[in-house]
Amino acid sequence: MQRIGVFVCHCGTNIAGTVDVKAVAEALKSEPGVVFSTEYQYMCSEAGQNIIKNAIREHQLTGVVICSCSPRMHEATFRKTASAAGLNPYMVEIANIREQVSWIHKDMKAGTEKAIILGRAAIAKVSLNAPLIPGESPVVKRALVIGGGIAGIQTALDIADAGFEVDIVEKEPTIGGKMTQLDKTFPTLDCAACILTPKMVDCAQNEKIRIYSYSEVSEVKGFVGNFTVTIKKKARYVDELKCTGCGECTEKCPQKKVPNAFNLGLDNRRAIYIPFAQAVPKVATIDADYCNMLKNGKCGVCAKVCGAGAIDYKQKDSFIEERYGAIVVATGFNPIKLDAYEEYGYKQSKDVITSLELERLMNAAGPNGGTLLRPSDKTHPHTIVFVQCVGSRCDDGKGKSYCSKICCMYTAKHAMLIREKYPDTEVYVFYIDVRTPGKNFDEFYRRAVEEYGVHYIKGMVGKVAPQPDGKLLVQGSDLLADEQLRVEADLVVLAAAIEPDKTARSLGTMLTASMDTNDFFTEAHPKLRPVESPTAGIFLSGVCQGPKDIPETVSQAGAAASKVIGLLAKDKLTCNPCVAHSDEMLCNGCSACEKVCPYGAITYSDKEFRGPNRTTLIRRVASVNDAVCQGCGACTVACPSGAMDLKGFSNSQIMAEVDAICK
Amino acid sequence: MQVNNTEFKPKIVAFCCNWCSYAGADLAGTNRLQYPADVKIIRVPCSCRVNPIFILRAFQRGADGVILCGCHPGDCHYTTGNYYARRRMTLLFSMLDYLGIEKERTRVEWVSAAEGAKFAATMNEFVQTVTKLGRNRKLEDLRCRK
Amino acid sequence: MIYSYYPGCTLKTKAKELDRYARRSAEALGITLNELPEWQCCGGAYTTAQDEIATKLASVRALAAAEQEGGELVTLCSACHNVLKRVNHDLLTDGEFAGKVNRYMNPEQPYGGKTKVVHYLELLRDTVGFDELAKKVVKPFTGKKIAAYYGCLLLRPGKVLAMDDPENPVIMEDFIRAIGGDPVIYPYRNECCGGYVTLEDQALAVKKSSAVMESAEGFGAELLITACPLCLYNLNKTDGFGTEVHYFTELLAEALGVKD
Amino acid sequence: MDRETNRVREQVLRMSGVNVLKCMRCGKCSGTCPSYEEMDYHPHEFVYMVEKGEIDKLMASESVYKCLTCFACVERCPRGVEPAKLIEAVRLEMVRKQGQNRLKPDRIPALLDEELPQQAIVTAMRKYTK
Repeated sequence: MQRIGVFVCHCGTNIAGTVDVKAVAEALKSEPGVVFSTEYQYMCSEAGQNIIKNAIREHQLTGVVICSCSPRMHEATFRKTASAAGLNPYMVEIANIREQVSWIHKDMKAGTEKAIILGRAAIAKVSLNAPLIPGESPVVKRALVIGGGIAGIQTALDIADAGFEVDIVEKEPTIGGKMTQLDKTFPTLDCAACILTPKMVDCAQNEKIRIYSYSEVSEVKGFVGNFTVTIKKKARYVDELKCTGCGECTEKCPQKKVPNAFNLGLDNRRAIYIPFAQAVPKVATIDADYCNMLKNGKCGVCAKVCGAGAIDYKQKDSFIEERYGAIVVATGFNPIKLDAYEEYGYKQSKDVITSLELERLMNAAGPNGGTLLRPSDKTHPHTIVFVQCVGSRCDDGKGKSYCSKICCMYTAKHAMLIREKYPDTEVYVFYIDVRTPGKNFDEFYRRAVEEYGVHYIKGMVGKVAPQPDGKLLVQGSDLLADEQLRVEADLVVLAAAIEPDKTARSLGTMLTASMDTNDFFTEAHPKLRPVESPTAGIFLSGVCQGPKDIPETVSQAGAAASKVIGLLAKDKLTCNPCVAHSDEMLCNGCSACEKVCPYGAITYSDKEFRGPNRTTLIRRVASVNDAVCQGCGACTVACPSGAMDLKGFSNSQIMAEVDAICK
Repeated sequence: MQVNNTEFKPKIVAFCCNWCSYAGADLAGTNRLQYPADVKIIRVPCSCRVNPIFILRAFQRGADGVILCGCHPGDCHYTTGNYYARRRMTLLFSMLDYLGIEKERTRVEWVSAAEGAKFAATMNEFVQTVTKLGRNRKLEDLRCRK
Repeated sequence: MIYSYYPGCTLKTKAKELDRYARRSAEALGITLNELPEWQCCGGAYTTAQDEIATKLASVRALAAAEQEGGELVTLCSACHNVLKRVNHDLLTDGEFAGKVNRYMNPEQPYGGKTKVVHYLELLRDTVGFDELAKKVVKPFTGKKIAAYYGCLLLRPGKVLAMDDPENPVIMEDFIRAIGGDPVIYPYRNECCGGYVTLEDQALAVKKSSAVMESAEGFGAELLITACPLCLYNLNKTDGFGTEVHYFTELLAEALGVKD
Repeated sequence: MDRETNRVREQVLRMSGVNVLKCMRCGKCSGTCPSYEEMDYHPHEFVYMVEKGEIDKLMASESVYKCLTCFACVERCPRGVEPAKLIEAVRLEMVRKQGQNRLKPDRIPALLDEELPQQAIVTAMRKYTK
């Protein structure tokens, strides 16, 4: 028989105002097993906790029931109290008589009655509690960062800085991500390459960082502190260790007509290529879709010119298995395809481009060497129209419902840069709202209007009509003037919505990390845990969690790194002891529990049992991995024989509560 | 409010998952949203922890209505628990209905941690519905009655 | 291949050529068009008001009749096509509307939107195939710069008509290529000609149609084709443009050598 | 909003099936409208004024008869608001009133010419009369 102590809290007048706490303490005194019952003004205060501690010692209590606020508030507090007095912390149960009684019922009599019933239920439950000892699992002191854009780079650098090893997996041949394609960055207009490439080099030179470029995550197993990840290194047909990045092959390759993905197809590259001069690692890659040697065995020029002998046409995809304690997702974004918005004529005219394409056109390392020329006839555009919110804020079944967040600012940047470099160019921006919530952001936008004379027009463009003379007739609303405006433009720039990278969905499934309907990863708490996934050990960095600009991405990347460091700094993780447990004597090995377990925590093994007449029986029985089980209880219901039960929320405990409530 | 002693007060058992619905109930409390004292909440880690046997037991012991609250589909802390709960309860409720426990006495409701108002409104409505149906006499074990 | 065919009122009066050439060409392509025995005028315009039932009944009758005769109904006039396809879509997707219609008409067999409404162009694309059509051309329009004028009724609303990309369609351009011509792509091919407003305010229609003509000519069109009698009328009312406007079926018949 | 205005507003909203609250005031409908210059009230104003209940002004204006029902605004609206359906509902609310048929049959002969297709007449009758 348990020796139970009951402690009723007044919570000032919060509880005592509508619950007769003395009556509650008195009524619960006569419950079976209760040897002590009292009330006090604030049980959570030091004095209150001392009352509990003293009672545990004095009355040799084996169970404690506290009638107070929600267990979500102070369960941890009271468990510590019990522990300090030498009682197993899991011998504490809480009856929630504040959120569930005093705050929602005005009637003292009804409130007191309900508080007594809830107290009884807690007593009934604690009578069946058993001391629980949480298990521990070791932490592998290495982190994985998936995605090598600015988010992944920053996270990796910060983790490495704290002394932990970290691997970056990047699907492209180089790290750097979208930021490498940008020209200047708002709101300070420093050049993207100037601030990014040193960080890329830092990554390459840091002893703690390993970069798996041109690689993808293909399988994830395990759990927080102990993930096993399979990384697929795609065949690049070049030996990374031998290639010096001299670039000889990329100049001699005869296949010259390959659309240059780095410049978004605005110019061509060779079939063997290094994406850009500052690539990390600076290693060539063969594009198998275009290489004549790989396609039909006729060429081999790159192998001939390579002094290092790095070319390997027979290279195959290879797989590496690594163990990690934490995983950071930093998979980033892409602009959406504009097929559904042909009223803007993106496919119908070469001079209708996306903002990212404009970045390349303006970049000194871009297809025009930094001179802004129209793609169609390579002439200088004199009138440029920017269209905002193309595919953002849509509810038309074609676009995205969210605001892409970065477009207002980069468009102000583009407009400003163009006006500065080419003062003879007129720039129009059609906008619905200009959204600039960021440090020095609105000032930046105002400068575009006031100092650079960019024409901001409140209204949306309805149609872009290419004219026979090569101009683009832009027809749109000027809502403030209440007129339909027509602008003859030379170049139209569309601010395409951004969406999570296509790889995110399958990765989310592999990591069992939840995602929203737009394929953004969801955070554990939208305000208080913004860089953690609800799945333990998975952290989020950058746009994979939601649209962000560079400053925000970098701060989130740092935050994700600090959470990872906090995890890796621990030698062992304490497991939740309220996990499932199988009674081997009852288990019939049917596998029903294994099928419903979302964590793969249940395994089967053949075990020897004593049979009748000194025989030995071999039976297949389930066992639960305490470190992997999260304690949801799905298996306990699926189990037909009743072998599976959940510690802390056992069948008998819950039924005892039901009985107490229905009494 | 004068409590009329002859008035029927139903016994309602509410199973709430720890992550969403129990937090939603807490929020209802924090916002002082009133609902009848007839509702008593049992905390479970996940809606999928609720064994149909618990519900049968509740009716047997004299409960007049049982409600199961979990996270919204897709929001389960354990990813898929609420889907199991939904499937199990659909089967159980139709069986209970067959046994003569009216469908209105049983319910599954998704309440998120942010939906204190929904929790209170759901409970108010559920209590009202069950009160109208009156005492559960079909499954109640008479030996359990005082 | 046998299809039910809904010509519509205009094709029986002012746009006889549209109808005649379509029938001859179909015959040459091995397609039998069976005119529905008792069709009524579709009304020319689909009424979007949700409480309108009566104005849609003529279309329902035609659709229901076609269901009895094989389930595919070929249309030609853009307006008829628009009305029939949208009414059919309502019947298929809006159970309340379908219920009201069936209660009102009380037919032997309730009609629920099963008939497939097919435009003549879709027939050419999906059943005959433009590659096959090209093989049957005996008098190709080689080198002829032909501009397609879609107008609005053939394409919009895109989600219901679902014939082509409403902002950048290709079906008529592919047709032009099939009969040997050079399609002219110009931005106003899916902008409105002014439509029925011409009855009241011809100036407005002329203004809209002139913009279409100017754009097409600017891109070098030597000939315009359309599927809509009203578009043809409005385009012909413009002044100062030399480009002729024809029904696409006329060119089809000519290319197939069955015009006369 | 007085009761009569509210009744008309509710009627127009029900008839059109349009949710005016979805509008984000981007003006794409008016940027795209081919009849823009002929209208006093433009597609985006229809949406906003129906929301505010100023339907009498819309009904009294010529704008309701200038819509070509070309559906460009419906096709291009980023919020799926469908202004053309709203304009049609306002027009029907007008012409359904006693004696408010826009197009009287005796007026038609004067409007005809040799080539005018039937389609134009039947469509206009649909649009302008009850």
